[in-house]
Amino acid sequence: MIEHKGVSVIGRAYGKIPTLLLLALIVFLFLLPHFVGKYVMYMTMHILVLSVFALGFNLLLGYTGLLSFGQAGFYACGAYGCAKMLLVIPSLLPGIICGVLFAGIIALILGFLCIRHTRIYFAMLTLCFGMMIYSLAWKWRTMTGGDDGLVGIPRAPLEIPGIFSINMSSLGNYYYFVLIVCLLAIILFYRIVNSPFGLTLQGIRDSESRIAFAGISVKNYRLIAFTIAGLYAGLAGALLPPLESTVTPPLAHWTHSAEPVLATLLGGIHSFAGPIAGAFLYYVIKDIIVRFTEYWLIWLGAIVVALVIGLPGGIVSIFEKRLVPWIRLRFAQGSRR
Amino acid sequence: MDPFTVCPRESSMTELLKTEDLRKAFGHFTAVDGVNIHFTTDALTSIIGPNGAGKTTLINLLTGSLPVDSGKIFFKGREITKIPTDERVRRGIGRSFQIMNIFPMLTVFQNIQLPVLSLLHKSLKFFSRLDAHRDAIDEVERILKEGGLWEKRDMLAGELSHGDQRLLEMGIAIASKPELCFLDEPTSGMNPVERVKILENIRKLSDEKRTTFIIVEHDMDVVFSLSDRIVVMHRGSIIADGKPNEIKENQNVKEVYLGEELGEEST
Amino acid sequence: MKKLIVIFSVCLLVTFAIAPYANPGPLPKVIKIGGQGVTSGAHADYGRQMIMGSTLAIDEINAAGGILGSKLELKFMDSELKGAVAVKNARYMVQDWGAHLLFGVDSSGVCMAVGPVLPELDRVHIFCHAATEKLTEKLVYEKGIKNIFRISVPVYQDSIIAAMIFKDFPEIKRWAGINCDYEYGRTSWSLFKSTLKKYRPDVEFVAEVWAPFWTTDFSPHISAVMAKKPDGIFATPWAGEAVMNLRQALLLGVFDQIQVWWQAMGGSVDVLEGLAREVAKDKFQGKLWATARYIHNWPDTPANKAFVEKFRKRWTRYPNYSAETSYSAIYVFKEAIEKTKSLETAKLIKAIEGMKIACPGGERYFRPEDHQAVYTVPAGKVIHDPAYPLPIVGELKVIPAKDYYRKPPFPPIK
Amino acid sequence: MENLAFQGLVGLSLAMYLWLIAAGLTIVFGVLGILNFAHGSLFMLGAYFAFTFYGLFGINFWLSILLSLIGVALVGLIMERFFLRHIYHLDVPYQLLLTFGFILIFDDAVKMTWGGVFMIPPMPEFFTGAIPIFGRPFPIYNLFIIGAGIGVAIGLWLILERTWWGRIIRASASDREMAGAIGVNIPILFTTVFMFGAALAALGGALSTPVRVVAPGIGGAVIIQAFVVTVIGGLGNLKGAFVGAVIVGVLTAYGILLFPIFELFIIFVVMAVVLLLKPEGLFGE
Repeated sequence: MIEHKGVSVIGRAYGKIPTLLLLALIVFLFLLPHFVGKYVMYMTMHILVLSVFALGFNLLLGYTGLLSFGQAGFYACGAYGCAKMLLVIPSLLPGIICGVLFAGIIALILGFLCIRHTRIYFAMLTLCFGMMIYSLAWKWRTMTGGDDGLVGIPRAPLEIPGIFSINMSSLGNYYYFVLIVCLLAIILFYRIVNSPFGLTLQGIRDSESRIAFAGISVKNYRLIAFTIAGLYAGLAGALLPPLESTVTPPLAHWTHSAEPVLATLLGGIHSFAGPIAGAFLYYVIKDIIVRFTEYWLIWLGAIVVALVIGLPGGIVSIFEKRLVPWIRLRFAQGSRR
Repeated sequence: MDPFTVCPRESSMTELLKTEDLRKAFGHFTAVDGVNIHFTTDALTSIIGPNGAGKTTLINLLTGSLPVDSGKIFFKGREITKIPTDERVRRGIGRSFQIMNIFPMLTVFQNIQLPVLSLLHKSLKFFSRLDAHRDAIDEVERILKEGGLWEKRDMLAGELSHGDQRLLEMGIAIASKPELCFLDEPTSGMNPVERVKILENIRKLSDEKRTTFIIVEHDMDVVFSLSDRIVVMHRGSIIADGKPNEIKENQNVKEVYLGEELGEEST
Repeated sequence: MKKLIVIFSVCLLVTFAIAPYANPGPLPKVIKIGGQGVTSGAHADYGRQMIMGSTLAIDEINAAGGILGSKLELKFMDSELKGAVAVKNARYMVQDWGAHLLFGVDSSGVCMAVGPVLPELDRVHIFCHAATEKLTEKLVYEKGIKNIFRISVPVYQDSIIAAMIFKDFPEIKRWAGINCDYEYGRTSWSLFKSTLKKYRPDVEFVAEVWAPFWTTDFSPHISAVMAKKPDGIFATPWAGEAVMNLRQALLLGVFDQIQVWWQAMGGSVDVLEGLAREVAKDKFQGKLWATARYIHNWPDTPANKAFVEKFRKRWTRYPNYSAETSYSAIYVFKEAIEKTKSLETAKLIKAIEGMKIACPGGERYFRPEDHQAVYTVPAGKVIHDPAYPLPIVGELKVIPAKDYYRKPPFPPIK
Repeated sequence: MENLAFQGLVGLSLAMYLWLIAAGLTIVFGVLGILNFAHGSLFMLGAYFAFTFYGLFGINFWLSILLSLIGVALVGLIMERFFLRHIYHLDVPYQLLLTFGFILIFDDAVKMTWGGVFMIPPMPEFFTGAIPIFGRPFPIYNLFIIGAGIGVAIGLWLILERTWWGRIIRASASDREMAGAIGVNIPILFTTVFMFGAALAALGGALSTPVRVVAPGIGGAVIIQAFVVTVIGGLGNLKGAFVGAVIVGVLTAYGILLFPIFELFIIFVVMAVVLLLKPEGLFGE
């Protein structure tokens, strides 16, 4: 009686196996530093960050039906906010929090303007605001350091004065911090999209006129979704400065806004894990291609085109259409024996 | 208080909605031309009229889907002319659409769950699981069983048959427990079987006196078998208003329908 | 959530596939050298010239038996002129591919992004092109990031030397600036202004416009400054943008109205090639001045002649400065390693600090305070010379490096 | 005063390039309903083709422009026929993503073919030189560009108003079903329109070669400007695109002259304001 509530048919087919796999995966991620080099750790961090970034983006695209092309703007807000704070107070938590809040506030303000439109106009408006933030980061040199950006940002210790303090200067420690923060963000996101609020957003995506007759004020819900997306972009951005120790304007450029779009559509916009899968693919594909050829763009482009034409549902849709039925079958048989 | 234990209304009729000289024009074409109408709790009303008579426009005005040019709308004595749709809905107005309007990518269950949660003021719960809200779930189950869609609860709404989608749409409409509910051609494109099914539903719900239905219909059989009161619109204004048998006799109506035998015309 | 699992179990495998194992020992069989520069877009030639220069040096060294018997291996990556990409490349080359030494990098933003990461990577990085003075003055001198060395001359070359030259042109009183809208352009312009003002209180700076990356049409910029009727124009856009800027200036008849045009990196080979036609027709009327971080026709020494010859034989092109700096960078590594007999970063740093080394471009001296290589590069007019297939920087004005390099303690630049 | 006027004139010539790009972009959007991210790359291809024919093979200037138009139109044919055609039913994001993929592909394709180094096409002799306007020399070539831009505008207007094909385009732009109903072969219409749009972009690219450099990546640089222009004028609105281009071009020029610091910024502010107050664009209905 319970299971049909909210959970998709496909979701139910898995049974216990996936939960175990999931745990295995998390354990694996935690053990990672012990058997791979720093570079893989570094890449994994970037994948995690992009996953969070793309998840937030997909709350707008996949769940609310709004294509934002300016998320990099909020990403940059997070990054610059965090960097600024770290340069003043070399302590990790204040930095991250400052970044996230800053991005959230900007998102709230701009969102108020953006949600007046939908579809292509919304995309254009967000693109526009993103580029404004970009040119601000580029031009407001006293604040942002121009194209040299903010330099020498410390990987400050994670501390609560008087209670504890963990040194983050080693990449390993910071890896664990990023991993835990991102996992929490992902779990939280899972709760959000499977909450009544998440369902309501999907209603807005499916039919604006109809949702109004459920007594829902479309604009307010869009604004909330936009702000949450901004917060997630901000979190992703805020995790960056301590890792790279630099933030530069290109973080806000539209080509960077294209990354979550790319990741999400590669992975699949109508499945929770889509953006995460996409983020992983995006980085691995790029990283592998770059090793073999100087002409990695054309390969990435070809893959993108091929996927859009051949697999609009995104990679994850393969798993839904092929793998899951198969698992379900095997699982059913197994249980009968 | 629990919104589902609706105290049965006292049978004496009370006025729900009334309009004053309502007007709406699209360019030069006047769709609704000074309509004064009122709906009461004791009657299942049908609005009929040839195509382009302004029936759907009228509903759009009353539900706030369209802004009025001039005139006033009162619901339960308070003016609602200017307030947005979602607020009107919260005050007790609901509708179904002429063109199918459901949540195609959600399951049937979720289609109903959505308005129910909203009614329970739970739509802004961010972190709680959907199945944590038993009250909503039981209500959805009740509605789906009434509507005869329970078996199909896990299908995607978009994959339902046309008839089932109509049923679902009505389900959504009544899920938010409107006191006044407009049904815009609820039986259009249905086969006779489905049609009977949905009409039974409407009649039943109407008799339970929880909801007062206003139906826009082309099918005269439906109209005359179902309605307590019939309103005839033509060129944006009301030309007749009364009990079915009165309407049958009404001269203007006959003219409007070019002397067609009423009751045989169906679209 | 469920799909997530399947995805990640796949990524688990792949992650193993690309798992790296790199651990630099004292002196391995193969010494891995990682380089990066922009090899795509309008500035691609600079990266390519880096590849040519370093490859040439490495092949020479390997042919001569390598460094203390161990061969050199090069990996070169595209920085795309993006800091984030450059940092990722550096991490990849050190932590995955296992580079022992790093060199290259063009454009200020990129070097400022890579510099701070070096201590964590624990590698020496010789910068071959990036021009912002902050790299050496801030990161090395102030913040004490010792892993950074720069073998190419910074913005001093683009700005101060220009001021030193044009202070002797009494009739040029009105200067206008067409500059890149990023740190390189801004610092060059302000250094030029402050220095020139010191010698010539009478000059005035009548107009300044800023052109961002990817400016495709400079006409508005040019006409904006020409509106103020300047005698001289100071321009910093480089590579393809420099060529565009100058061609559009020609169209607008700028060279009939001004007396000099300073094109900071105009001595760069790709720019000279791009202007060949116009110079041949003397469109610039001998008013176009330029310099570079090395010019192939100076110094007039056997060493330089030999280098240019070798380079042309190998690549059928003239070496650009990024080629010479990369070439020399490899030899700096060689000398340092031979001195320390190890690849330990700390030792290498000690070895390079204060090193004097003879390069094609003349002798370089690495200042211990800011790790900046001090060497002289002249400036001159862009002219047609029958001896060369492409225009050269001729009628050279040679000013000793010590006279125009900024010295520690570095006074702040407004 | 003269200076302001002169600057305006320079801005106008700048605007004409924008117009040529935006025209194709907006027509394609109007008819096919696709916002072609790769439109800037078609501009780039046009430049490369023109450069190859004129600069390398030494073909007559006008002929090489024509050839480059044809060449790019063929590229457009392939794009539409084999790729875009499959995604008309998909949402905006997919269309943007697909065409974005093409930006990447084209950028590397030209890099493979012509090398990553920028190219400098020669300037045809008869265009060198300038004539005095407002007491300052103004390049003949820029005058030619302004003329060409206006010429194209008039030409387009004639095509749309006077020709059968033009009428069909307008019909299907306003109502696709209706167009299909009156027996228009939609697939062929789409293909031809897309090729036409591509050719317009190519014209812009080809005409830019004598004064600019040809390098990979220009596509991505110009497309955003083109977006701004088309949005200001109203997506799918040709007249709007022209006015939008003039606004952006002239504004850029004055921005550089008057407040150099905000140049980048202004354009986007204008765009945002238009989007907020009149999302359908200055000329959209």
